[in-house]
Amino acid sequence: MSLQVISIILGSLTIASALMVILSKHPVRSVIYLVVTFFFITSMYIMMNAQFLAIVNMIVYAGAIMVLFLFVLMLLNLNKEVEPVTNRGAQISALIAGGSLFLVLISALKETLILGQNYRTQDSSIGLVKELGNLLFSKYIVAFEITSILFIAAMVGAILLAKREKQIIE
Amino acid sequence: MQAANSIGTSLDFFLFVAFALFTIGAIGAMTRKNMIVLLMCIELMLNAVNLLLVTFSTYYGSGDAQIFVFFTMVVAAAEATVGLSIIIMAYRNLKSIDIDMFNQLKN
Amino acid sequence: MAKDLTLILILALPLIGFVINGTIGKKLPKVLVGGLATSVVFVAFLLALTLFNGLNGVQIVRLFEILNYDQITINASFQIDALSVWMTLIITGIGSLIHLFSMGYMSHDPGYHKFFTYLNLFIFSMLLLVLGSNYFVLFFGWEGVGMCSYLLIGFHYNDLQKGKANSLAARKAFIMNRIGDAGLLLGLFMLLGQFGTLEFQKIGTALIANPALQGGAMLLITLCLFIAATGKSAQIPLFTWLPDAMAGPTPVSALIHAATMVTAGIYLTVRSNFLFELAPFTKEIILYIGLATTLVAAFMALRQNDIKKVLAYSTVSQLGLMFVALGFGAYTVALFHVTTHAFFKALLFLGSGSVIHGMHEEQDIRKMGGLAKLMPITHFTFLIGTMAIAGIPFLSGFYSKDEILAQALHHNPAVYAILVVAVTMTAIYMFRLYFLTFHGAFRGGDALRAKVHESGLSMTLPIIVLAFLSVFGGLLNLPGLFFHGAAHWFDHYLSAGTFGLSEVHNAHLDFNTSIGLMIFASIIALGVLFWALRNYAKKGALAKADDQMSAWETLSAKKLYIDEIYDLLFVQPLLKMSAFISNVFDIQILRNGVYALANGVVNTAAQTRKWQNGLLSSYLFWMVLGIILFVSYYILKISVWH
Amino acid sequence: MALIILLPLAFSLLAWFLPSSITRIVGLISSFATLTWSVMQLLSFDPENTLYFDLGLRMVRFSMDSLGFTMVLLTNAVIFLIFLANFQRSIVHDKRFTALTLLMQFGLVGIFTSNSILGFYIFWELTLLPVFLILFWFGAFEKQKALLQFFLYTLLGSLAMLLSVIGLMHLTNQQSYEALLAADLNQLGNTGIWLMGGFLLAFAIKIPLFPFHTWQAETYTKAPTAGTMLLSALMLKMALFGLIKWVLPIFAGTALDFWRWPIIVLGLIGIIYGAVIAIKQQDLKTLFAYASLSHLGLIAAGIMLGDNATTKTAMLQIVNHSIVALGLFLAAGIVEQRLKTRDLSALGGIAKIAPRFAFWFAVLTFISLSVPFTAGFIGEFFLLKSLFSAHALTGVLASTTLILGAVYMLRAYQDTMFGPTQISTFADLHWSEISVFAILTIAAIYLGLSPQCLTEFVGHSLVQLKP
Repeated sequence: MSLQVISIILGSLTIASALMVILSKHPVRSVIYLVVTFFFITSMYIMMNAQFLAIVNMIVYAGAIMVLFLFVLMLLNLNKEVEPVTNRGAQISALIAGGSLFLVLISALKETLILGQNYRTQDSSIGLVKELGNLLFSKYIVAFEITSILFIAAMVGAILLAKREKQIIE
Repeated sequence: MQAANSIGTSLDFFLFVAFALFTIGAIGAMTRKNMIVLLMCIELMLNAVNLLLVTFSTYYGSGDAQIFVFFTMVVAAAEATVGLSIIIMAYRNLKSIDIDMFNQLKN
Repeated sequence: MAKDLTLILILALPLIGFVINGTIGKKLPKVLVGGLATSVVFVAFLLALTLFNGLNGVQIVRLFEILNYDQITINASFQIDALSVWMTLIITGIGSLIHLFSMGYMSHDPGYHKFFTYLNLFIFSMLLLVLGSNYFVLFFGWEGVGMCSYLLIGFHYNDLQKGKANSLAARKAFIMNRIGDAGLLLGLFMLLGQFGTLEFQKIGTALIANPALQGGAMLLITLCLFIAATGKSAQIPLFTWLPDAMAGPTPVSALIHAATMVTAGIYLTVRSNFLFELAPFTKEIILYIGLATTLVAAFMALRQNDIKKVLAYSTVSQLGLMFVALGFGAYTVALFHVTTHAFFKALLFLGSGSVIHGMHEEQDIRKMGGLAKLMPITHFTFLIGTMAIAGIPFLSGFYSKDEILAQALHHNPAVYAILVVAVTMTAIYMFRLYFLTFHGAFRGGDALRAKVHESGLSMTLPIIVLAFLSVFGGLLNLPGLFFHGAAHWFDHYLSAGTFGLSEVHNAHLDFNTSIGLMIFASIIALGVLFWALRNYAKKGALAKADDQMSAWETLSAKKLYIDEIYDLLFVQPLLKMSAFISNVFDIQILRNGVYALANGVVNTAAQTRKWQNGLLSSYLFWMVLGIILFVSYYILKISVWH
Repeated sequence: MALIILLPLAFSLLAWFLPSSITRIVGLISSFATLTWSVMQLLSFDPENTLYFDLGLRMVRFSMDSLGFTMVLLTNAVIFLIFLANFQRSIVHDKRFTALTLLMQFGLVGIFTSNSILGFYIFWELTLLPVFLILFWFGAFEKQKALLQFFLYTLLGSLAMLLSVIGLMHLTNQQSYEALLAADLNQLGNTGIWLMGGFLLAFAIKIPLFPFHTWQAETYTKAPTAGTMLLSALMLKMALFGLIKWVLPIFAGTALDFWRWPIIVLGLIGIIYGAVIAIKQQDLKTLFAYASLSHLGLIAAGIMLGDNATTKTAMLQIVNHSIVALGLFLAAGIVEQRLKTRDLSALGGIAKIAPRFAFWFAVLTFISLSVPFTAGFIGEFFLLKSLFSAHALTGVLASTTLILGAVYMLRAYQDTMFGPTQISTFADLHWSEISVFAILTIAAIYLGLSPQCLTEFVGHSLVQLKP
């Protein structure tokens, strides 16, 4: 019972903070709210006993990526009100589109087979670090190694892109 | 199981939250013009999908989906770094981060 | 010498002349070029004489197979019989005389070697035409002579004043001939369809074996062949090219457009006599077309002022006369007239050539007169030619014409009456031509008069030979009332040695009618002679200027406006249609239609391109819309499935 | 035998890497080498047996029969003549032209020797590339509209053919020539008709047949002379070859019966339509283009009759048309090169200044008029005969080509060469041009006197069509 209440509260808070991400005018606030949203999502992972992902989400997403965002915002000195304005028509059409998307997704949900399944009845050991580690380093080892190449590429790309043009010429 | 009981304890609640997050992300991406916020909205949508994957992973009792989420995060991290550096570049050239300024490929 | 070898030599000699003159003729001296061209034709004539001597029956010489087509074998094979040898004799005999004449006539022409090249090629094609043992070889030669005719009519295409007109005349001749050729082609297709062969003899024997074939098919075939004949032999409606063809050098007019090529249509009809005999309706048509042609052309000749034009219309008229004979089924009579006509018309043309040469390219008889003293040989021979064609008794034309008139009287007195009119007109315009040219005072001015001279030996010699032939040519086929033993030699010769002709018998009138006819014809000819003598020579009546003519004279001088009518009826509509189709249909509708399609695609692309507006939010919007549609589709699918 | 295909490709690559200064010699020598090689092969070739060979490709095999060999010889000869004819023009100093023309030769030889329908299609498309580039680089396409039209047209045809090729391979599960011949397509019913329609559309555009011809005149006029020669003397023949070798034997039966008369009627319309339009054209090349439409309509109609005797004479006429097209477009090119115009009203009197050109142009004019002693005389006679026996009216209408052909060809010739002249200088023929004209004339006369050698040779590989 208490879990049910907790999950409802968590869910509403997640949605609320996500809404704040897109509603707040100031980009820095958006980032903060996004970090909050990620916290809530992490807690949901914990509820489903996906411990490894919860930790990764916490560290990588909320910690590293979001800080990167903040960093860039600071770097560009955008923390004042230079936010471009959107016109009303686009907002309304986006709202309608988003709303109908939501409705469609919900109606799709009605057809899913897992309706009413309790997550606690499931085997809860799969989200543990050990289990995932086994899987990662056996079945997905190639993909895992390739991610490192992706990271190098991303790193090189980021450096190259962010460098000033003068420096490229030199 | 009772419907009242199911809210919150059943897996489809997480699905509901994931859909909501995805929709919010999509609306944000459509309405906001700030490129950084746009990128954030995309991150939000990615996270919604991650949540969905974890939910199904729990349901099926298989870890593969969680591995996939892990890879998604990897890609998201890479994407964020590259995306942000592109934004920096763009800002340097155009002195703006309005996404609608970046339509010069049109012609 | 074996006959087939002789035949091959006859064919090969002009070809050799053609090749040598065509390749290295430019570098050879003129005498050699002309001499070679003349001698090959002359040797061919001598060889043809040996063939003529040893003629017995029909002999086929097969050279090689041209094409084996769907069980139909087309051979390059040749036929030696009375008809083909006779035509060969005419072609090579008169041909060599005219070659000789040309050596003098063309001596100042820069295209001397070219001229003889073409002439030899013409002789070769013409020999193919008459010697072929099947319609294919005939068609080969038929087209070949058309081509040579084109080349020779337009020979002086570079002439400053007349170059354009010359080449236009050549084109007209070629196209009109092509219309006839198309007819011949269709006729041959039908023959192939009916008999599966084009060999004259095989078709003939098949017809004898199976007389049921007559009727509709024969009618169509013979009509097509006759269309071909009208094209080549200048009959109504395809006759207007022949007067224009006088643009060519005079020896060409003599050889091609009087003596040989234009008689190809008659040759074709005689050769196909077994077909025409089965199609009486076609013979009727031939008769009336020939009749109309002879009358119309004779009328047009009355008021022509160009010496060659008069002769040209006279040729058309005489050809019409031959077709009248063919229409009566009197093939040998027609061929007899072909022969005598070849003599005297070649003579007349060469005579006029001599006059033109002496007058320094002046052709208008209004500028001539009194040439009798200046050019005595030309004058004398021309007089013989004129008398021969006018039918003065005991010259060659008298006999051949008389035969045709006799046939007409026998079959249809009305035709006879019309022919008498035509013959009278012939005598009138010929004597008018003669007297205006050779008698009276010289009208070309003193400067020209001083330059007028008699032609050299190479030109006068052929004329003299032809004059002899014109006088005595009639002896070939004397009517029954003279020299009974030798009478109708030509009839017998041809009938015996030509396929199909032995079946056909000419009508023979009884003695009194024959002699009556002859006397009547003589009276007409002599009457006209004396009238013309009085009118043109004594009274000095001149050709009038254009604006003083009476209505009928204008009509004659303007050739009944036939050219203009054809222009209005056929040429202009074709040109208009061409312009219309090309500008309106092809460009406006088809090409622009394609462009419109292309523009439609481009416009659609331009419209769709606007969706690609470069705004990320709109892309997202469409993406979301896509997701919605996608998911709803699956939802609907599942719920329907449930 | 494989060298016959590979030589042009090798020479084409070679031409890219050799310097431009010697490229015209390279083109001439390499095309001559290929020609010589194919003639040498001909000596040891048995026309009654098909020769199979492959280049190690699994999907595309090759075979050489007498029909294909004729076309290969024609191709090699024409390519050589094109190099020779353009020997003193600027275009041959560009190595792109040399390489592309040789590549074109490679594609054409591939088409004529391919033993699989897929190979036929691939090479068909391959030939498009060099032609497009030649037209694009060397043509006078002001707005590229004509080029675009040509390209869209051919691509549309190619698309239709691709669909048909896929359909054919899918439905019969075969792709080699022999297997496709053995396959019974009658049971496909309407599908067979559609499949054949796809091929026919592609061919009708390339030949071109009546309503699909609008690209032709424009492309011909805008293309460089060498490009026009390639197009008219070779490109069009691909389609006729495809008709003879592939489409007719494979689709004989219901599909052929369905399409026969529509195509013959289109051909007939083309004969008269092209000839009538040609009468009033002012541009020499346009005039010849429409004349070509007229001539090819006759050939296509004859081929569609589908009996081997006619097809043999159609082959004769195909070769003859190549001769005529090469000669006439060369003449038009000579006029254009010397005087910078092709407008008949601006021309005239050339004969006086350039007698040799006048002579050879006249000879070619007569060859195109199918006078006796030329191949066209025999070819036209028998094609018309076949059409006449198939249906009398067809023959009668087609025979008008005899008359109308004389009208427009003589007009073209006389307006160019005769009459008053405004032209003061006109360089007479170069030795290379004379030799081209002479070779063409000799070929036409040789075939005119003994057409048997060609028709018999081709006849060996023509299959009896299924009823």
